[in-house]
Amino acid sequence: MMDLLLGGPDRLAPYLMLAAALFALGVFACVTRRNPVGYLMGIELMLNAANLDMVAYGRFRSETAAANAQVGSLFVIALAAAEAAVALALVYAIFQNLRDVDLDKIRSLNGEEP
Amino acid sequence: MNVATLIFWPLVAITLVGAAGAAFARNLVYAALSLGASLAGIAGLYFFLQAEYIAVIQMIVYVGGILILILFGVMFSRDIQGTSSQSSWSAKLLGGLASLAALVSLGKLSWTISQKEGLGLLATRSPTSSWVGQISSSSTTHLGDLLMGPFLVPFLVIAVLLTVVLIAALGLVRKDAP
Amino acid sequence: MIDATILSVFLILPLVGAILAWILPERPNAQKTISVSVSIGLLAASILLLIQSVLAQKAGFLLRERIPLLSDWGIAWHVGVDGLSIAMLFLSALVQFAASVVAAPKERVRAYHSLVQLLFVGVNGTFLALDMVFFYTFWEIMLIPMFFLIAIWGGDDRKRAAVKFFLYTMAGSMGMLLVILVLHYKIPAEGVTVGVRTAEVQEQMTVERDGTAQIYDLAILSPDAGGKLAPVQASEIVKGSKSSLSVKILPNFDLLHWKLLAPYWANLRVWGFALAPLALGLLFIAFAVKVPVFPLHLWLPHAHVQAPTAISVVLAGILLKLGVYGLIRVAWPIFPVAALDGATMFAWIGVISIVWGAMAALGQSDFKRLVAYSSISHMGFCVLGLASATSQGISGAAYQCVSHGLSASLLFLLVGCLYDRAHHRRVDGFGGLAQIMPTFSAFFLFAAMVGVGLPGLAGFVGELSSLLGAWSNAATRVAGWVAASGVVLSAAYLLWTVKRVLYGPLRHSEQRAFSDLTITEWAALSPLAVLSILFGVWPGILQSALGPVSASLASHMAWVAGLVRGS
Amino acid sequence: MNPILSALIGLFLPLAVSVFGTFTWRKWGKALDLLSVGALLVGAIATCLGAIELGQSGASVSTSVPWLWFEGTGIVFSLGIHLDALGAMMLFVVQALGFLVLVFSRWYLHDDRFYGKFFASFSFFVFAMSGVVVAPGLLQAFICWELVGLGSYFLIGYWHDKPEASQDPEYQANKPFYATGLIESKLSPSSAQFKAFLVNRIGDFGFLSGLALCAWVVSTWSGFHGGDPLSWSTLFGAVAAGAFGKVTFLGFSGAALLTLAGLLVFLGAMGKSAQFPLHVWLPDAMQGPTTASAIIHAATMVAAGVFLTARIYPMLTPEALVAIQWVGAITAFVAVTIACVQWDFKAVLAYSTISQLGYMMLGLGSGAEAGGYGAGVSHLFTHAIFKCMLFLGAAAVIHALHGIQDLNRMGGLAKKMPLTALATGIGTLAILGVPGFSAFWSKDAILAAASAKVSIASVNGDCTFGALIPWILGLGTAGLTAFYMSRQWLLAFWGKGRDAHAVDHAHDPDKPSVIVLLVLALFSIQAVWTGSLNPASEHSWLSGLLATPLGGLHATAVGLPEELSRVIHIQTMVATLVLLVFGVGAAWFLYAFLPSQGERTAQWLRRDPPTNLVWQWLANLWFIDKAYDWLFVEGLGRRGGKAVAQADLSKCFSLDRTIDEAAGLTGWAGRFANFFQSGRSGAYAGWTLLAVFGALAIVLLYK
Repeated sequence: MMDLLLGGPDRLAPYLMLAAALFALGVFACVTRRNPVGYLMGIELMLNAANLDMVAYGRFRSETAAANAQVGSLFVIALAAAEAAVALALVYAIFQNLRDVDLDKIRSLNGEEP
Repeated sequence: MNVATLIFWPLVAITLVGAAGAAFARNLVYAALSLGASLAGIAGLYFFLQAEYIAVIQMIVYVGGILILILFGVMFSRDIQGTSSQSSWSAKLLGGLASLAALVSLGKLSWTISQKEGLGLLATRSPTSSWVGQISSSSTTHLGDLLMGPFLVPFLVIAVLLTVVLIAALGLVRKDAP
Repeated sequence: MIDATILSVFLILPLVGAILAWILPERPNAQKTISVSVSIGLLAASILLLIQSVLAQKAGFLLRERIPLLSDWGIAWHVGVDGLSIAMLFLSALVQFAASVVAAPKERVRAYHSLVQLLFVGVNGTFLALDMVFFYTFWEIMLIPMFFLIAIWGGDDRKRAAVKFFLYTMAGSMGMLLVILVLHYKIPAEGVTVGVRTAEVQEQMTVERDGTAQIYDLAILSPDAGGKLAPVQASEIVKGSKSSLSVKILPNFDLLHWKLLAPYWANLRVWGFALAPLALGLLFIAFAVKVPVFPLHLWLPHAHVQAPTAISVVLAGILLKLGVYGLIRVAWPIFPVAALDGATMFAWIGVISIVWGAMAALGQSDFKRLVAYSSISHMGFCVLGLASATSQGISGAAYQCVSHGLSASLLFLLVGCLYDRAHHRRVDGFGGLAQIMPTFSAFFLFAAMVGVGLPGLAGFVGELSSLLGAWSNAATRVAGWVAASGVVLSAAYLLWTVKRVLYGPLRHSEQRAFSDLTITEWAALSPLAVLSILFGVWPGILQSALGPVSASLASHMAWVAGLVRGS
Repeated sequence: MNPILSALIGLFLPLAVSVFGTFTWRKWGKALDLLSVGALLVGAIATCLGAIELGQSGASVSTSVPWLWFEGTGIVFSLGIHLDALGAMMLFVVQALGFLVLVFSRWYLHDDRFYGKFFASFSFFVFAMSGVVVAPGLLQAFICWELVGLGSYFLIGYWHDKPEASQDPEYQANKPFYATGLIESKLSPSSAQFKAFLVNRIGDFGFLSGLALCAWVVSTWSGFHGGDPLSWSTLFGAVAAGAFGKVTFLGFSGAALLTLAGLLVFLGAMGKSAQFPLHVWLPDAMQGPTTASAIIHAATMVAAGVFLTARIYPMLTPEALVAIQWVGAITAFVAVTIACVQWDFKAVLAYSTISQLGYMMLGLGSGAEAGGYGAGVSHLFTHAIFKCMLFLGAAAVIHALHGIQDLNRMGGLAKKMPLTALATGIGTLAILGVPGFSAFWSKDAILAAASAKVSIASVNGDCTFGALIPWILGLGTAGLTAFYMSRQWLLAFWGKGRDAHAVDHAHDPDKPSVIVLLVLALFSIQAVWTGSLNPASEHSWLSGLLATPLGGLHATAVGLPEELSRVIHIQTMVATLVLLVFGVGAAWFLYAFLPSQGERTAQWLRRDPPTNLVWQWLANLWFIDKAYDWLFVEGLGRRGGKAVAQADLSKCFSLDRTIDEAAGLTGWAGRFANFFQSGRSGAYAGWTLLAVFGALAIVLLYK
């Protein structure tokens, strides 16, 4: 049935739909997680969704587009790695200072004492 | 229903379920592990898209690197079980609304675009079962040419960025860091 | 001899002054020197322009510069000066000089002087701008320094006064922004072709290299042999062989192009409503808040009472004039028919301001408040003159701006002198000062007489011209008659104040120790006084600059009205 | 000498002196007097030569420079000089009287603390008045008119540091029992100058409106081809061509509009010339130095109104003239009744001035064809001279008595200061209209004109009883004038000194001042003016002069047969002589024959309620000043001002509340926005993403 609705691996639709779902899940994780690591996971999900979209579009457009899309997604992966490293370093720094990493309790910018 | 399809749909399911686990699981370790499954699923899908190099990189960097980092990060949490740091209903409502909006909008967008697939908006060439699973070496070579050619400067910038980020991360976690 | 680059001096000089005042170490004399030097520089530049303008005696722009910036949006850096804006720039520089010379606050001197300079960037920019985007921007730029100047260095209730000032002016200018946007989007993308007045072409025409004529950087078109619109040679216009001239205007924000579009606006409807009266109403409110006219004046006394002396001088001396300038430059040219239709209403608004302001001034016991209400009363004459839309009335309004700038600055400076000595502003807290401060008293009587509109001083010319204008238009004649009673009322409150403060026996013996005017006070007051006499005895100087512009506007309005009503 | 040049000298020499004096009087006050006297002497000689040059030919010279113009309208207002016989004569009188008064002032003010200031202000005043006289059009007349007001402001407020009488302990201690309603019990010089300026401004409201009305009508007239619409020739040309018939204002058109215009300008004249009901400033203006009063109330400020009315004569319609005549008659009568009960030496003269000005207006209002124009203008000149002298005489008396102005404390001064008594006596005889003195000629001409107007009306068959009233009021005024002027002279100079301490040390002024008095006394004699003893002589010097400005206006009625005219003159003469005898007789009986008038008045007041009532009514100045105080000063000024000021501040009226609400709205918006800014980074991300994707979803779904 899914085949009928979305086609199969040789159609664009399933990739895009999957990416949309991944993105939505990433959004949910981002908003609800109180732990920065959970937050990070949401972001990773969204990045992956974008990457999947990009590569899929490229493949269904042309050979050149496919190659360019892959280069782009390569860069995104590299950036994601960097971002993860910095995020983890931040988590560590916060942990060192506050002995906890609950995002809901870190509200100094809102004028509240931690 | 051919072999490709038989592999394809379970991969999609793994990806989706893994992502759902990452988003919903109360226990952070479970969440991280299911995220790994999801990332691996995506790597599998890259094979279908003839992006073998990306697939491999995805496995190495994401599943092998970032996921480990995340697992390290989980260890800083006091409440790995997620029993006491339950997010409030308002946050859940907000998250639900936002993700619903994202799903609806992106889904609608994806639907529209994939319907226009045959209208010349995108190339109609599609991966056929004949080449699924075959590793095309030309793709990787071509990628290398691109990275060393037109994309050289961004490539170098990314390299520099990674270096800077690593140093910065080291700086952040120093003992006497602020 | 001079080209349009001199115009940027009016923006760059105060801007540089502001930066210098900020970066130099906090030392009152250093900052004051900067302020005074900047104002002297501006004064020199504006006098140079004024001389040019008086000699030229023409309605056209003396200097004009148009550099397209965002062509897609029709935004251009368009600045220019004609007699009117030159007179205003001159007044602005003069007021800046007076305000810089008198005592400034002792604390946070750097910020104070920077903000004052910044304020004048906005003021001068508004007088220069011919593109509505920049006009609006400069208009709003003025607000911010003024807000802080009142809110930081003001009296006890300064915050409230500043907020009030800000909200009133801001609420007014929202309407202006709306009108600007609506007008912009109401010009169809393919452009509008409108006819232009022959006299305006003759006043404003520029000749391109290939000999074709332009007006405000638009090619002047006329039907050629085949009946198609084609650019016209300037020589043909001079000969008068082409009768029907027109221009094609694309969507933009250009004030002068919008003026040419006046017949187009007059017939435009939006959602079934005629656009022009609504838009003119919004513009009138935006400018009337600044003038200020009767129901929108309530911020003014409050702001004046709270502001420090120099800021009161700036407020009364130049900021109020921006309202009238906006009406003359923006509202009236773009919507002449609506302005003429509403002439009676506008005139009565002016008259009510005159009478109400004067009556309120009669009942004041606070010196600054009294002078503030007198400003409302005097500025009513400007609105009256403008409402008449005659050459006399418009030039009277402009003239009244200058003369009131002089008289109000004088009065506020003098009240400031008193406040510095007595540390209060109650009118009944003084009496018999003529015995101990003769020079002060002479200046005070002089300033009051300028305000009273004594012939031979500047105040008379503006009032007379406004009244003559009002009498010349059937719609405003009765209002003009009632407005003449302003001469009685102004004499009543000003000379009553003079009597109470200066004459009679010395009421408070501790005031015997008051010193007469100091050198700096002299320096601030005497240029204003000299010019009050000069512009009163020999109005031809200013009238040479203001008259042609006013006459051109009056005939523009009459022409558009004829065109629209005739069709 | 070229008349234009002479006028320029007469204008700008005093102006230069006053500008110079303004800055230097503190230092060089003692030298300033000679400078200003010299300037006015030069001015007087120059304008005299100019007047002779211009002669009685009826020619006029004028020159002007553009002053204010309006592009696109063709209107170019000009300032300049316009001299005809009337203007030249007036200019000379102004300059000459100015010179004489200044000479006198050198003695009168010699030890004053503001000595130099007087000469600076005075010179300015003379300049301004000369400007009115030589005005080539209505606008310059108005400009200089206002400057005259400014000059009077300076002169009246000369002793600006004096307290209000009500707050002056010294005055309160010596206040006589009859001080009620006396001007000096009310105002200080600074209040008086304010009052004078303000009342004049009410008149100027009319003048300015009339000026604007004329400018409008003339500039829309088809015969107007650019230039000054308010110059006499253009204005009168437009009037003659019926420009006022083509336009409508408030339903007025044609003659009615012209009447309106004329009366509006006349309102200005009413202010300056202290006509009822704007006469209230003049008595208070006595707070200035007496020599200043001498020039203000003789030849200059108050004369300006009459002069202006004479100038705009061609645009005054018969209806306007009727109004002017009534105003003049009422003014003359009201003032003369008040003058009868004044005990202040200067107050008597002040009300006498008002009353005489009323006479002039009565004359002018009688119309040219009844001979009123010539009569009014003649009286302007003769009155200027003798009233100037009377004021200078008053100055001499007040100076001699060290500031005492109370008639009750005078008496017997004739022995102490005989020359002053002589000069003042001549002046009194002149104002009484005794044959042989100047007012006999000019005042009788006015009464004759008023009578002739009635006769003309009855010849034309439209005589009403009402038309008789101005004439009757004029006759009554003549009789009462005889009473109060002789009363004043008798009280001051006759009999024995009632305040021996003050009177004993009195003496005549110094020689130059006495000469001034005597010169002026000489000009109070009729023959000097008319050149013959016969007052009805048609070919006198002055009547010839007056014939010129408007082309053939005579001091005698031209609208009547000559015999009738003569009968009217003789009737008037006889009537006024009878009234004169009664008036002087009554004054002599009451104030010279019967002794001790102070106590007697007090007894009267106690004994006789009706007399008391009349006395109170007159002593309170017909309650006009009180009504003004109540209505305008207290009511409109203080209370109205306070009420408006409070209304302006009150919350219910102002937009303040709206502003506050707007501020509250902002606060609410802030709290609303605060809800989104919880400080939870997740929430921030959530709202941002919800906004972005929500918007995207809406766009995509509903496109």
